Amino acid sequence: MTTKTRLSTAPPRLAEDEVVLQVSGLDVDIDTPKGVLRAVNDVSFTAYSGRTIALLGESGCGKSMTAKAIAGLLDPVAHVTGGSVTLAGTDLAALTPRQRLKFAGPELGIVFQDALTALNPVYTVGTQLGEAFRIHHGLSAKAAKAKAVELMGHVGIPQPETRVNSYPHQFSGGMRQRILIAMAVALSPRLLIADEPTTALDVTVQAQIMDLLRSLRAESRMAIVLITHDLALVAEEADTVAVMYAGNVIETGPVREVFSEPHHPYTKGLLDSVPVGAERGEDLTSIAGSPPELHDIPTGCVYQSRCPLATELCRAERPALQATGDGREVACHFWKELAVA
Amino acid sequence: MSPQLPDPQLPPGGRAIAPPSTQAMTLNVVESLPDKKASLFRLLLRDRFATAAAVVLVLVALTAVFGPVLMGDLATKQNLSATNRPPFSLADGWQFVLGSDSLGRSMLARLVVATRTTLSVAVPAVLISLLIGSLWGVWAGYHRGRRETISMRIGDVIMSFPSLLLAVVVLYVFNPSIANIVLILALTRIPIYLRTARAESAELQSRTFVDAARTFGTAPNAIIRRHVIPVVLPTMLTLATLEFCYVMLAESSLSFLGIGIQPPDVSWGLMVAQGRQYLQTAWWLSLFPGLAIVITTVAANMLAAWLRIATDPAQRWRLTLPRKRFIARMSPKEVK
Amino acid sequence: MPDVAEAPLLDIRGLTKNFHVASAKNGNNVLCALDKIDLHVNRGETLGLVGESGCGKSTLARTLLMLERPDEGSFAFDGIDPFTLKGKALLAWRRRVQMVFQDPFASLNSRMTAGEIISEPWLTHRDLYPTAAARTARVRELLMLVGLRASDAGKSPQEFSGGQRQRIGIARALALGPDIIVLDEPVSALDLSVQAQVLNLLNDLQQRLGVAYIFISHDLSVVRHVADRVAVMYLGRIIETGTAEQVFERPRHPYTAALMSASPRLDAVEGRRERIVLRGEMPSPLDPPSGCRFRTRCWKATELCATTAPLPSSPAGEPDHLAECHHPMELGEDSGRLARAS
Amino acid sequence: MWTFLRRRIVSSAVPLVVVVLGVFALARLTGNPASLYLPLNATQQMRDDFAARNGLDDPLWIQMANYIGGVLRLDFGTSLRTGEDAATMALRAFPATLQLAGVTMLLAVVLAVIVGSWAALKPNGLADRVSSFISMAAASIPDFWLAIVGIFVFAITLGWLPTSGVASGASWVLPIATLLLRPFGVLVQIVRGAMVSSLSEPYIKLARSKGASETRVVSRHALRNAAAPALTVAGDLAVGLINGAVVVETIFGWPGIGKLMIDSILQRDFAVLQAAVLVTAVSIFTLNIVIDLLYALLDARVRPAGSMRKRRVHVPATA
Amino acid sequence: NSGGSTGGAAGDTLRIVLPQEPPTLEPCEGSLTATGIVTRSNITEPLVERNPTSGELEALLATEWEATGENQWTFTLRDDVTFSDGTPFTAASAAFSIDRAVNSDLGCNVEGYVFGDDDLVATAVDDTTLTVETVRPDPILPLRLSFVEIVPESTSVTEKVREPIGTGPYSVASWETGTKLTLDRNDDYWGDAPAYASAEYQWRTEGTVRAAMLTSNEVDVAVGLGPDDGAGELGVDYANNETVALRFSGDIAPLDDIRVRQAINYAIDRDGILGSLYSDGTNVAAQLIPTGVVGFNDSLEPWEFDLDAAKALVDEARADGVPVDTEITLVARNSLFPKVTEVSQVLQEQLSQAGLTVKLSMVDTSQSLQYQLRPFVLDEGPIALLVQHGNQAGDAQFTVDQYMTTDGAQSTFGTPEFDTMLADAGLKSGDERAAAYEEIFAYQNEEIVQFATIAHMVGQIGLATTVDYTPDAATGDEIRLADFVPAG
Ligand SMILES: Nc1ncnc2c1ncn2[C@@H]1O[C@H](COP(=O)(O)OP(=O)(O)OP(=O)(O)O)[C@@H](O)[C@H]1O
Ligand SMILES: Nc1ncnc2c1ncn2[C@@H]1O[C@H](COP(=O)(O)OP(=O)(O)OP(=O)(O)O)[C@@H](O)[C@H]1O
Ligand SMILES: [Mg+2]
Ligand SMILES: [Mg+2]
Ligand code: NI
Repeated sequence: MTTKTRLSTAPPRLAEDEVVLQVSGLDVDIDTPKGVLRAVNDVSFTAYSGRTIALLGESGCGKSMTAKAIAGLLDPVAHVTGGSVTLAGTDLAALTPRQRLKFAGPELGIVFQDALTALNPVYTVGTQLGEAFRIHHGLSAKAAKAKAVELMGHVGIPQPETRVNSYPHQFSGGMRQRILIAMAVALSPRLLIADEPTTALDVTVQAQIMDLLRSLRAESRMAIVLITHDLALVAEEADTVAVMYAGNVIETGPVREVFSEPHHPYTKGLLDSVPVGAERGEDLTSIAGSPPELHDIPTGCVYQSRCPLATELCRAERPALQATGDGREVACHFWKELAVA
Repeated sequence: MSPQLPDPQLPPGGRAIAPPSTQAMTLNVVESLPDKKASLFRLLLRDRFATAAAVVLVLVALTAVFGPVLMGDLATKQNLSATNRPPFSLADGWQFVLGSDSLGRSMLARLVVATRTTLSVAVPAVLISLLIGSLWGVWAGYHRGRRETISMRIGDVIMSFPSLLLAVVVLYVFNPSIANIVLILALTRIPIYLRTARAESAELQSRTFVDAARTFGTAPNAIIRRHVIPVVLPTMLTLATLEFCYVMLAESSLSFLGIGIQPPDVSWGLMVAQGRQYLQTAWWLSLFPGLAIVITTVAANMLAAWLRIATDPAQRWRLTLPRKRFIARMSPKEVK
Repeated sequence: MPDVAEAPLLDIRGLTKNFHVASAKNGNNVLCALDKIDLHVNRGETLGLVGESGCGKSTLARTLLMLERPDEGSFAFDGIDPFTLKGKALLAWRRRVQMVFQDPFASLNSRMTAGEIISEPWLTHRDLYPTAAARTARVRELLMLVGLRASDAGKSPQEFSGGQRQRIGIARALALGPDIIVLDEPVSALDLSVQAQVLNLLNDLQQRLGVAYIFISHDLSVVRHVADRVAVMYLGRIIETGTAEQVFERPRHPYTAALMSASPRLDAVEGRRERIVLRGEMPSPLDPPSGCRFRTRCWKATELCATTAPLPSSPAGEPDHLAECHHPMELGEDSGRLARAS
Repeated sequence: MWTFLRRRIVSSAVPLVVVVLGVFALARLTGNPASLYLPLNATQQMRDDFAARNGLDDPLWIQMANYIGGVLRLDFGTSLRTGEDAATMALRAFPATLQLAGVTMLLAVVLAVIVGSWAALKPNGLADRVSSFISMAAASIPDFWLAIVGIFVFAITLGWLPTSGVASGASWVLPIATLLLRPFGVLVQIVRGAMVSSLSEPYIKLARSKGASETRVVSRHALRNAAAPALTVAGDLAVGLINGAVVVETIFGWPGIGKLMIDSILQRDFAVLQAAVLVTAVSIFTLNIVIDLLYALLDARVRPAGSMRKRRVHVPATA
Repeated sequence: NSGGSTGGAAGDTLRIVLPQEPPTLEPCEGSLTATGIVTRSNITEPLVERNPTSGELEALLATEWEATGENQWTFTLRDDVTFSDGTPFTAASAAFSIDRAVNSDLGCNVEGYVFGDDDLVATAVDDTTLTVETVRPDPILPLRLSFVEIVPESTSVTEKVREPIGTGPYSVASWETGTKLTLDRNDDYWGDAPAYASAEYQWRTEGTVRAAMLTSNEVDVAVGLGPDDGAGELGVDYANNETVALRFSGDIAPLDDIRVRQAINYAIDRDGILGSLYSDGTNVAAQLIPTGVVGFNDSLEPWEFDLDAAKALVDEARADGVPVDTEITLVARNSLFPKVTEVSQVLQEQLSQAGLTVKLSMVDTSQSLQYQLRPFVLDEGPIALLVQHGNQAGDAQFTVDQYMTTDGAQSTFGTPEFDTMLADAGLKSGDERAAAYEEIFAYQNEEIVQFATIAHMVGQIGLATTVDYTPDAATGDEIRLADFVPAG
């Protein structure tokens, strides 16, 4: 058994920042034909109002699973088996389904990873955008549509008055993605979870969307959990970062510090893989090997099979997250050695 | 915990693409084949309802194959002094445990013998229309365009054709043999499969993985075989079980109108049709064959439903969970 | 660098592809997804193709694979127009040109295992690996090449994450040993480390076997890294081509410049930088602007742009650096020298 | 939309002609009606006269040409049996069938949607198993048996309903209940299957993320997407009712077109049969077109002009 | 227990359910059961009428009739009769009606069934006197004319009429095709006014449903019930003139051998069939006509059930080279009479036990006519056709002309001697006539054996307790509304 640890030291923040989301020791299991997998293991992090926390990690490491677990929208095969999620002081696990409905929207907005197919094909985007207002504010269809027009304007869709009556298939991928973001922020939630909100978009549109999120965050002091593969985006947008590996958080801390001086060998490997600077034809640095299969996670450190520093200790004992100062934490036995290396 | 295979390491440079040894892998694949079938069977055993359904169907099939031999001529042996004996009495011997009919024949023996007739009408009829309709529909949907339009209109024609007329014509011009009844039922049900298969196939042919197959130069027929049919098949099978039920009922309606299976042949449908006159005096004459139809249909449908899930990799998980937990899991409202 | 004197492997001339769709507001129902594309790819080189979403990149890729029939124009692969091929010759051609599809979720048949997916091309090209054992062995190799496990051969696609699926697609494209692979966003779903592995693999194959790539991506830093030459598309047209260095260092079309500046940078932690944020949405391809297609979003647009479509032109000394613009960017103008090492 | 409609109607014309001519030719295969209508010891002369009077002595293709010519002049021939105008008879019988089929399908759809959605909420759950079992059992009971049992139970034993006839509203109950079972059973399976798929689509999750209640998720988001396959199958079932409510019409003395058709088949009353088939075929083609239009109404994606039915047919996934 | 029924009208409306809707009410189709049961003696009337019980002819529209020449009959008609449309009934209308039914091109069913191929000459001598001349002497012409319903001269001669005008006690009030037919009392009727002001007909194909309608008090009369239909106490049995028999295609081997035909007769367990399938009134038949018909032979005994004799005969025939193993097709028409399927199956089984190969074929009406009527189907091998014959006229000639002459419409073979016997008998009258026909039936059983007669059937009519009516032999074909009176 590993011990569950909390983020003991909060990252540096402004006085008015308050904790919006507190995830502690979250475990998510998946039922599969081969048995039960632990997709998310003992994950803890905190999101503050007006700040962005980025979740980073190899594909398949459980980022989306964490996000869905927080939103309470896991697939039927997956289920939360441990830990707690506290949103604005309320333990979400303690809520009845009915109470929980009240949270979805006004408190918590989420942009799904498979966003491009997530719009209901048979309703106009206006109807879908207005739905949140109808549900939570009891607006009339007409008023909700007016709100929808306003929102579409916010996310930069031209001629929103006419486009509200269009169906999702009549929009380009980028526009659909923006509509989904608009939907997630419609009620100015306290927390926005954005799972790869811009993967499908080219950089110019991506820039527009990030601008939008930034202004929303500033206006309504929203907390953002940003999930992405794009280190550059993290660097530009996030305040803190949590790096995940095979279902575990292995390093957290302020973006600038983590990126400039990673404490975990995986983080370091990830940063080294950035294709910047390598000349054409030259090989990029990558981390050798592949992550462990989820049904076959070794005892000890999850990263041991790929870690250049791995020793017997790593095989025997899984390192817990430990504070390394300045609001940073890392789960590695040899983070000090890494800094030296 | 399974022993971990040696990781194929891609060195940082990625240069060493030397193919690793292949022995271990070959073994692995050979192993996994029988595994697949065995696991399907094991999956079946895990689902109590599906297992029960399978058992019922196997019993029905066995009855159809061996029953008539076992019963000898008991099913046609009339005894005018022992007509309409009520069921559940052993006073007249085991043959009459389900009672006797209006000509004093053993209900049990007749039910058993009717199983074969019924199945030899329903099964070929369903199979023929399934085969023709699905292949035709898949072909039309894959190629689209004119071939599709013409096929659909032909389907419309068959559908709006009064099948009774067809029945009367065929049975009149030829004769009401089992083969002809099969022919009519098969012919008139083709459009159902045609329409369904076409719709699915038309949608599938625009999928990216079909495009991918095209880029290898795969011939349309091979694509249909490899990519379209496996996806369409479970749907068609489910449809076929609904149709199985329909065909049995249609056969009994033909009997009701006097143009179905002809005595002394006997089918469940015919038994229900003829027993209806005795509903007030001898309810068992029509109730037992009716029950046989219902039970067979329900079992076939349950098994098809199960098969549909079991062969769909995206759904299979539903079958692999322990039941109690599974039900708890299904709640969409679930939070934790 | 490839031998310039040699005839290009792929030569696209005036390729046009229209889609017929439900009528738009102006009654036009012809969507011009590709508008007279001229482009070439040399042997063993990588052509990067970038552009806004919906500008026609995938359509171009699909047309090159003969999944769409062009309305006008033609392309020659090794001097042959594949649309004239039939039977054996067509099969042989198919073997030489392969594609990795953009959507890793849709391009794999969920009812097949990874192994079956990768070995599927050999069912058509039976001569390649005639025995089951040979196929199995090769599947293993390919899986390991793209950084998956040999044991993954028996899994079905939904047991993989998005990135892993993308790699199965790449392994499948490699199965026939093609001369050119069209890669449609092959790494967008991958994390950096895996992305690096895949890019290295592609690079390595190119080095050893001389495979050419058309590499479609919106991640400019990746394109910068892999491409020899880059083509920038906007609304169905190639608006700028040139070597990677020319396009990235000295973009001439304002759109290219905006693209470069919008790309996020790892060094941004140091502080926000200026960037050109384009206003407005991409115009509808059903109703493209007159004259220069970019003029509705261009900060340099003039009367001229609205009336006359610009012709490709190249600056002195860089004859291959073509751009379609009346007012090309000058050197030193704020284009943000992007995607370069800090 | 109008182009689509026009094209569909035009493309239905040829099949319609094929149906009618097919019926025409097939009917004549069933033998000469003369002996049914002539005295028992009719002479050859009388038979010839009969054939000449009813145009049965020409070669088949001339008979067909004459018939088509007649149809174009709105002359559908005269019934051998009753001496009435065939078209009048068909048109008189059709509304009865249409009402019966209409009410039955409406009820079947509504009930199936309720039960099917309910079952789909927890696939493999108890409700699902039970409803699946019941609906399949319902769909596999022979209708004539059910009809007679229904009469015994509800008309004779309980005395709640009239046995048959069209006298009052109450006499609708038994025929409809009898006809209802199969469409209901099949549709439950279809709706449930489509709802299970629909409920696992990403847009359901999106709706939940907006705080939509379970009712809203099911009724607004899942159901509308599940409607297309249900519509397809409902169409097929309705076709079955229009063409084949024979048994129920026979038992309950419902003066519908199914009964008319079977009577005219058995009585070799060709003109009436042809007129009846023409009426049902036209209504079936119309039904198919209406269904196509409904698709477009339900789902904007299939709205493009001229496109054929695009949606997939989901056939049930039960477990 | 009267849910949904129109109970309130029960007092003055007689509600009847028939097995099928009359296709038309055309009077000249009166010999079709479906039509005649409504039309005859209700809407229209003939000149004379046969009393089904006594067999005597009774006056109706004609008061007197006599043979006034070798080939001529003269009728004296009533002068106080008007049609329901107000036109008076005269000899001219009678002549018109005879002409219309017998001589026209309408193809009326009575034409062939009742009258041979020869035309009649009907002449109105004055308003109340009618003469009818035949080509050949016809001793039973008045009986034949009892099938001709009288219609006014305004009736079309080129088309059949659906709703006729007649002189009967009722006239058509409304006909909702497919649903119900209502007749109203004809207030100008010349005879006694019937008890019910109106009659309402409905029709249901299923016997069980008809019985159910009766028991649930939706109708007062249910026609054509079977023994198991469930009418219970309300079902009244009556001998209905119908005789069931097997008719052999005696011109096709092996049925062309009399021993085989006799063997079949021996093989049938008539008592067993009737005992297990039918109610008590049904009688084993020894001839094609039931008692009460002129020519019925009292002394004929039914064939014994003697399987050994049957087998012996078959073996004997086989020994003589008769192909007794040829498959014989037993053809039966669906719903010819109640439990026809059961009877057919029993017959098939019993014939097989005699050592014959028998296939059963159930066919629809149109198909069965191919087997039943000349020209017969030739290429289907030996055929044993299950027929039901009802002699509505009460004279054996109607039976034998059809079923026994060499070229009779429903007869497969005969012999020249037999034909002569038949022709002679037809010319006789009175007791001589009866004796001649009795002889004929005995002869057929001994020398011809075209038939294996099985049973004289009983019909069942369901009567509500509120209705008083005594069915007679004609009830299956003709239900006289005037005979119904409210019970008690
Ligand atoms: N239905 C499932 N059955 C089995 N395993 C699953 C299922 N869904 C997800 N997983 C596994 O759960 C793990 C976590 O998945 P998740 O989607 O959270 O990854 P991710 O970090 O979002 O990856 P990516 O960046 O590729 O989106 C993956 O390894 C995946 O294989
Ligand atoms: N089958 C089709 N029918 C109609 N229009 C189409 C079709 N396929 C593509 N288009 C249109 O053609 C244009 C180009 O599409 P394409 O998929 O090539 O874009 P892309 O450059 O690949 O975009 P992305 O980066 O989002 O993948 C788009 O406007 C698209 O809507
Ligand atoms: Mg993810
Ligand atoms: Mg694309
Ligand atoms: Ni633990």
